[in-house]
Amino acid sequence: MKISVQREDFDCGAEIEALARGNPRVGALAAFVGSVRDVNEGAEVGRMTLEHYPGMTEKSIGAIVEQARSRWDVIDCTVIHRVGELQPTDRIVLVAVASGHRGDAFAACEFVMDYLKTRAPFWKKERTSEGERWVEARSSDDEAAERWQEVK
Amino acid sequence: MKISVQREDFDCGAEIEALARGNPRVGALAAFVGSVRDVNEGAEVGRMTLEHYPGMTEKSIGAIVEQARSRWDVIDCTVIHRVGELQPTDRIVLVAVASGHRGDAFAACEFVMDYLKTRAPFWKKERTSEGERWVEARSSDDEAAERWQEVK
Amino acid sequence: MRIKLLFFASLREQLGIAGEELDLPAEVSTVGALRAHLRQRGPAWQAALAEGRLVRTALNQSMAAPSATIAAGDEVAFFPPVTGG
Amino acid sequence: MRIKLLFFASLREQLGIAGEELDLPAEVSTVGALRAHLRQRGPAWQAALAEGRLVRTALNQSMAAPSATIAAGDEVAFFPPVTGG
Repeated sequence: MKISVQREDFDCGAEIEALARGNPRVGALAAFVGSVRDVNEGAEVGRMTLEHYPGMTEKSIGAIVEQARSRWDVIDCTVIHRVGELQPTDRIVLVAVASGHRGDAFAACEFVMDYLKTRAPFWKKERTSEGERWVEARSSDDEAAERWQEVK
Repeated sequence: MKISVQREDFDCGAEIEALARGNPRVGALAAFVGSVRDVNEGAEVGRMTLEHYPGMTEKSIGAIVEQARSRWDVIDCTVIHRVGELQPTDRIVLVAVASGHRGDAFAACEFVMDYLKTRAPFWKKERTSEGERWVEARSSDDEAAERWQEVK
Repeated sequence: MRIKLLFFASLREQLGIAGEELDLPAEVSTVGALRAHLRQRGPAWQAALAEGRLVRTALNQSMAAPSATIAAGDEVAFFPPVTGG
Repeated sequence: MRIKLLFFASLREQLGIAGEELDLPAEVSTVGALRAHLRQRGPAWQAALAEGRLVRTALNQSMAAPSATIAAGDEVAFFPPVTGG
């Protein structure tokens, strides 16, 4: 299991290679690569800045990967998430899961990605044509689901 | 859209790079890499041979990719499937889908993979400790679903 | 009429032939009728294309039902259920 | 007791502080009480940590409810709802 939160870019091919290399139990590898788009909810986006909570971010990703391992056949897993200044077309995140079976690989990969997108301690600040803005948490469903975490 | 059925190995990293490169509309890329395992349904497997129906295989993959495009936000897609002699740890297949959104990327990638695994004209011959055998189609569900294709 | 026949995988091995050009009698006009016609070639054909056996057929590279009509120049393929990659 | 405080994202910017060491009065023993305690520091704190505002809290790097008890040496972080990568 490899978990990294870093400013530097990463090499998808090398990471995927490293994950499956030479292990004849690995029949399936599912990977997801997220990158910065030039639009978000209608507004044009230039640069953005990703902030995280050093320590907690890595720890919480580790916990979610362990949860994925307990639910699906996960032989190995790599999660790399960038922070700092990023611009459109820059890679943000890689999640790659090696498994014996394709259903497990897809499910675990999507599960970890969903966590990263909705629960992991990352905050996004976008620079649009109207200036900088911290992105607001979107869905009210999501807020409902997280209500137990709320400090009133 | 790139579709290739080939004997040669492929470079996952280069293919994934090529798919998303420089397109700021691509926010999500889901990829699947299948490789040969050393077991299948309990038996140890050494080499295997994949046969296909040249022409029909490419054509039918093209049709399924078009179907995926009509159902999900698919900006671009690469499908590479190897045929011929393969051995454990060899890569067999790559499906990579570039999209604006992660849900669409995952769904389209899994959809195309499911087709390749259950419907595309490929046949597998395994060399096990007990000799060579053509792999039999597995699930009776699957046979039921395909009954319309059956010649009685 | 002249058609092209193809066989794949275990069927190809059993029949010892990957493909051939064939002149079809006028009364053999569907995929199902062609399968019955080929069974008359001898024991190996009788066994490989036996009625009870799961054999798939493609007509011009699309999956075809027994009722599909064959025309001159068509490509007809017989093969076992596919087993994926 | 002495604890470590951290602030992230828009909250960090509003308060103009990323973190500090703090000596907590004995009566402030929960995450919720700490939030109320910090509001008394002035208008910026009052606004940033206002009751109606969605503010998340982590205690020792795990998400924590207002009722969570703080102990000496703990790390308490305040931040807006996360917005993903």
